[in-house]
Amino acid sequence: MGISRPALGLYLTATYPSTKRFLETLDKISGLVDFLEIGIPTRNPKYDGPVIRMAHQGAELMGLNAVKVTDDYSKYGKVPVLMGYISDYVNSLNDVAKTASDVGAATVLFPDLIFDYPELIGRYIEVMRSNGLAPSFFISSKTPYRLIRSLSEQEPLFIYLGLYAATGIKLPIYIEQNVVTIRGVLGDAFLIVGFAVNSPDMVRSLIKAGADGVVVGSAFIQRMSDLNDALSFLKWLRGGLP
Amino acid sequence: MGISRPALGLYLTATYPSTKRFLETLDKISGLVDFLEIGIPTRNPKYDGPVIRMAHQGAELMGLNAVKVTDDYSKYGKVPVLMGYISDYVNSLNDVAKTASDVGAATVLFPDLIFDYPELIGRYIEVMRSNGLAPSFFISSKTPYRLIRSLSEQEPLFIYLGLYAATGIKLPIYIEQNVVTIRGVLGDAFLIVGFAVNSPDMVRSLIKAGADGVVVGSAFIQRMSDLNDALSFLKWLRGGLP
Amino acid sequence: PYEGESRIALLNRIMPSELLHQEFTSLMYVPIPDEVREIYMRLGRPTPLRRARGLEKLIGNGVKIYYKFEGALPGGSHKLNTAVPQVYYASKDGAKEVATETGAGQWGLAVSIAAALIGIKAVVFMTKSSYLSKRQRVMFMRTYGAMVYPSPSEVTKYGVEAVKANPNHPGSLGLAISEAIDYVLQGEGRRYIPGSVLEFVLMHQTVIGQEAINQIPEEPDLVVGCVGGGSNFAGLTYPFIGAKLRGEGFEKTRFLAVESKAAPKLTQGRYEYDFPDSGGLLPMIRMLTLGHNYVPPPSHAAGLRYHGAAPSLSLLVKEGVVETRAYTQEEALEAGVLFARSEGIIPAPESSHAIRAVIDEARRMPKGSVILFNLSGHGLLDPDAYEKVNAS
Amino acid sequence: PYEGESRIALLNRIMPSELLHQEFTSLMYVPIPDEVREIYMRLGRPTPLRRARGLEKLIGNGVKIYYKFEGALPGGSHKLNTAVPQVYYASKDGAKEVATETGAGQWGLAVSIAAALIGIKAVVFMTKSSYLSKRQRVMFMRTYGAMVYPSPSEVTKYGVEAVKANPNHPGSLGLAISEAIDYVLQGEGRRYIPGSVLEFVLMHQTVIGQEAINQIPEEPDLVVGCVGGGSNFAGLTYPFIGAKLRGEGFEKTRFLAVESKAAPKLTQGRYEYDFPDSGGLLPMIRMLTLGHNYVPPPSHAAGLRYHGAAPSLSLLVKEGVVETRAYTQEEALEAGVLFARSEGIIPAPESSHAIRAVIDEARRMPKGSVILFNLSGHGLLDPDAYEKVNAS
Repeated sequence: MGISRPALGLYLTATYPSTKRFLETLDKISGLVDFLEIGIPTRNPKYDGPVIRMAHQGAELMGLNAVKVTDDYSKYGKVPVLMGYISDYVNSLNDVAKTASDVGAATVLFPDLIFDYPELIGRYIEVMRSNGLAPSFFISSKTPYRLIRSLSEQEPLFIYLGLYAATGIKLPIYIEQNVVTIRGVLGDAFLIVGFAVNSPDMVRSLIKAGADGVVVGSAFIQRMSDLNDALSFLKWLRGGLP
Repeated sequence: MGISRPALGLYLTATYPSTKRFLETLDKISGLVDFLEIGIPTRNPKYDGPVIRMAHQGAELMGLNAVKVTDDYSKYGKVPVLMGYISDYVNSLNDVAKTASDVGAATVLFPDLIFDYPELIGRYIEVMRSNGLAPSFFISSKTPYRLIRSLSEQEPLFIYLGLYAATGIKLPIYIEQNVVTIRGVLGDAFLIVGFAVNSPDMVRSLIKAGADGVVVGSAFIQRMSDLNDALSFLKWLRGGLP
Repeated sequence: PYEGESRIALLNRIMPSELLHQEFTSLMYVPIPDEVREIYMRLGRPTPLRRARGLEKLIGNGVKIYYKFEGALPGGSHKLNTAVPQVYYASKDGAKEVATETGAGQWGLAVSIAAALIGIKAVVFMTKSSYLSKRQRVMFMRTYGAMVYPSPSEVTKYGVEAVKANPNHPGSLGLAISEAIDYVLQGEGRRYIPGSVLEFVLMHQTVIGQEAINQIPEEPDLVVGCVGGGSNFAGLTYPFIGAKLRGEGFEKTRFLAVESKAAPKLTQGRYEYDFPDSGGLLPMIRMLTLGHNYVPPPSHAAGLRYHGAAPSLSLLVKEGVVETRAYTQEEALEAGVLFARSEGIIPAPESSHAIRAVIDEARRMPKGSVILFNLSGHGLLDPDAYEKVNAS
Repeated sequence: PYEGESRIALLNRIMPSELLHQEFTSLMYVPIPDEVREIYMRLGRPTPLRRARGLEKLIGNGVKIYYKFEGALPGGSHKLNTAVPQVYYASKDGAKEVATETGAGQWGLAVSIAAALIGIKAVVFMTKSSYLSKRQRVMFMRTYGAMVYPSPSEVTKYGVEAVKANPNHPGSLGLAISEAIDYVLQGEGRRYIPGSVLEFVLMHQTVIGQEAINQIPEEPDLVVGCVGGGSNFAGLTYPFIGAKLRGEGFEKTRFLAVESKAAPKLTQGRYEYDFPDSGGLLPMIRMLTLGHNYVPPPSHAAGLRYHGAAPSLSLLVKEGVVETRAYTQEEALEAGVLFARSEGIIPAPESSHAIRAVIDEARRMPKGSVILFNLSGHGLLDPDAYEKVNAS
């Protein structure tokens, strides 16, 4: 169950701005995205910028309950992924994995796993596998090459490269250069990139640099007050795929 | 009229401690020295140490008058030489040369010629020659090699190397090393060395280092209060010649 | 503490863009621009790597000691290694001024020199207590053409407020940072540049270790440096540590980071997210820290008074790759005097901490062992430190 | 003035014997002992020869400027080049102590460093006015383990008499020399060593020019140095002048000696026999001199306040081989600031005189001309000099 290449993905925080609106959004985006990232609402979205922070604060439900508002995300996007901070689930990793499995997700991505809980990497992989899920890993441009290589040897569903220091905030970083370098280190593993993606040009150049998939989050959520506007934006972005 | 090799010379200040005693000394040293240096008494014996300074102060007569107390120094030493400071005779070089010629001296040595009156070197040579005398030059261990070479090309009677900074005062200088070096620069010119010579061992090692002649001054004058003592000292010194 | 826009977004407005890229680059090696390389060479790079034969003789057990002498640079410390590229990149952004904070003044002096050479203006906010006591450094910064303000100053709202709250405010590094950043935000053509802790600062400093690895004739058993924020230590050791971790030699080499007991984050700090500045204007980073509000006791080694250690260094310590040690000021300066008398160079009080560790380690190492340490600065601008030692 | 035994004979009792030999050696080259060579290397010899590209750009007419950086040595000046061999030879004589005088303290500092490295004691008589105003240098000398007395002191009869005559006696270099010599004569195992003027001092300093002649990639059209007693100027230029006079190259090279208008012996002095010390304890030498009782006006370039120039340099000036120039303190320090801002190094006030001449000469030389000068010291221990410039 891999993701198609090239792929556009969408990040949504579960039950933001309301359960109803969240489900409605899921409904409307089917066919527009190749994979879906569902954020588990948390009080401390530590790597997120202002827009997604606001989405966590504004979610109707918190934690895994928010995720469970539908029992099969694969209806909406070809490959659903849960996304949460492992700091919230250090003692209940299995609960998250079971929930993911229950709602039809293919993996749970923990962005803080290798930075803040590298000692849990082995356990994480085990829990994923034992729940019929694939592991997936979040890295930054500064993650050591050797660590990236050893992660890619775990046959993850994908490796996610955060392009900037936080979601939704651009910095003058040569992100294409970073993607080229990481691509070279990764081998064949599926490379998803994201953070502050907001134009088809950007999507195009990231794919060209070596990304297999690109995720949009803040730029879509920002537009959700007018869902049609958000959907046209998503279509416009999709035009960046080759 | 050259000086024999190897040679021992004696320096005396004219009319010290009295005309009578000076002449008596000259008389007694015949046969004991190969050449004779007669100092022209001056108020400012600038390169001299305490003993010879005292001899200048204690001379009965001053200047050329003191020298003229005999009309033929060659009676006493095979090759007589007058020695004076050119600073006293800048405007009367010819008088000194004529006096030298009159008293049978072979040259006039001016120790301060090349240090303080280098501009007079040409005139000095001319005056020597025109009075039937040979030039002679006083140098120090620090005199530039090229200057030494050009002086030795003037066919001087000798070149006199002052071994120390002043007559009669030893310093921890490797004088043999200096003599070896200067000998190498000089070529065939006759090399006299002096200043603070006071033992046959010293005479021996200076001749061995390359000197053709060695002069004693302060050490002899110091002993002149007992002329016999001074004469035995001179004989003892002579034992240093090979 | 910071309630305005995102601290990360703020970086775009205050820091030279190339530096932000370098902070997040995935390249293993970042090329040194030709212009920076030329200035490095003019200022004396490569710096000497020397054998401390006098100190060896003093210890007398046949241990060999090498040191890399960063004090050979103008200004007398390693700080120029990063001041030059930072000012260069600011000027590439079109900046006409760079602003920064300084405590004892070593960093401010380096920025002043770099700015003079590159031809832009340096504005330095110096903690008021240092401004009043370190007159020489202030004077030399001005000789290089820098504008130096005591902090709290009258030119930023943070300074004005601090004075209003306490007319005798002695200043703090955190306040000086806030003032420098505020100064940059007030006008066009200004950039803020930091002296330590950030990863690009450490990266610039690795020119020290890159040179040393080529200069040293044998593999060291021990590499030692002192730690304020971590840049001089990382600068010397990272190229060695990198090679070791990649299995490219130095298998038996140990690395020892030496700090002041006045700010013992490596030996007593917590490993957690904290602010690099006491004002909380900059994004949080994960590091060994005593807390951004930690107030260290006075120390002559002002460069070691920082509350945290650079994230990568903190991680290496946590992982056991780098060992740690803390010394008191007296222990360090005593070693500094020994070094001065045996090697002829008065070390900076900061560097004396490394020397103290070198002496203590050397004494218990077997004959033939090899130590390398970073003499990050000379002490000619720290007479007050040695005055005290002489008196005792 | 001196009515005791012969001044020349006195040398035997006060100075290291090998130095007296060197003063009168006929050798063209005197070998450097291995021990001295090793210390030279440990202290940073060869010193760098650098291209002053920033200063060149400032002048902007295509003249190339190189400088030899003696300030790279510990203590920050060329003085160590002779302090090391002098202390070494004193120790070879069995001396346990060396005594010397110092004015501003640069020489005293160099002797203190050399003595620490060689393991004997340094005793420094420092003119009282400098002792009180140059606290840093005093403190650093003590850090190196030296005993520093303000002169007039209570430990010699000259000091005691001077204080009796004038309780507020500010000291003078001449008095400090007399005190150092008297101190040496008072006890066993002591030697007096001088900082400039004597020919062996100049000879030791020629290590500068010997290195430079090998380092510089092209024949200079002009070689410049500042002159106090002449040792740093001679140190750089003599190897070039020697080669030129022997017809071994440098035919078109000019040599320019730059002095302070505070002590203009080269441009206004008489060529005559005079005492090197104002006390008249040492033998007279023939030199360009303002008279041994000359009292120079205060100057920050204290190293240039000496009343005479070394005999060989005086002769070279008299013979027209070396050209001369005098500048005021203000003219020199202005050039020092230009140099600091274009090259990153704050020059010693003394060296700034040379820099001023370099700038003035460069401006009227054709494109492609080559200048070499001696940056004899850095100015980090002379903050008072630059304080004044900044204020203006």
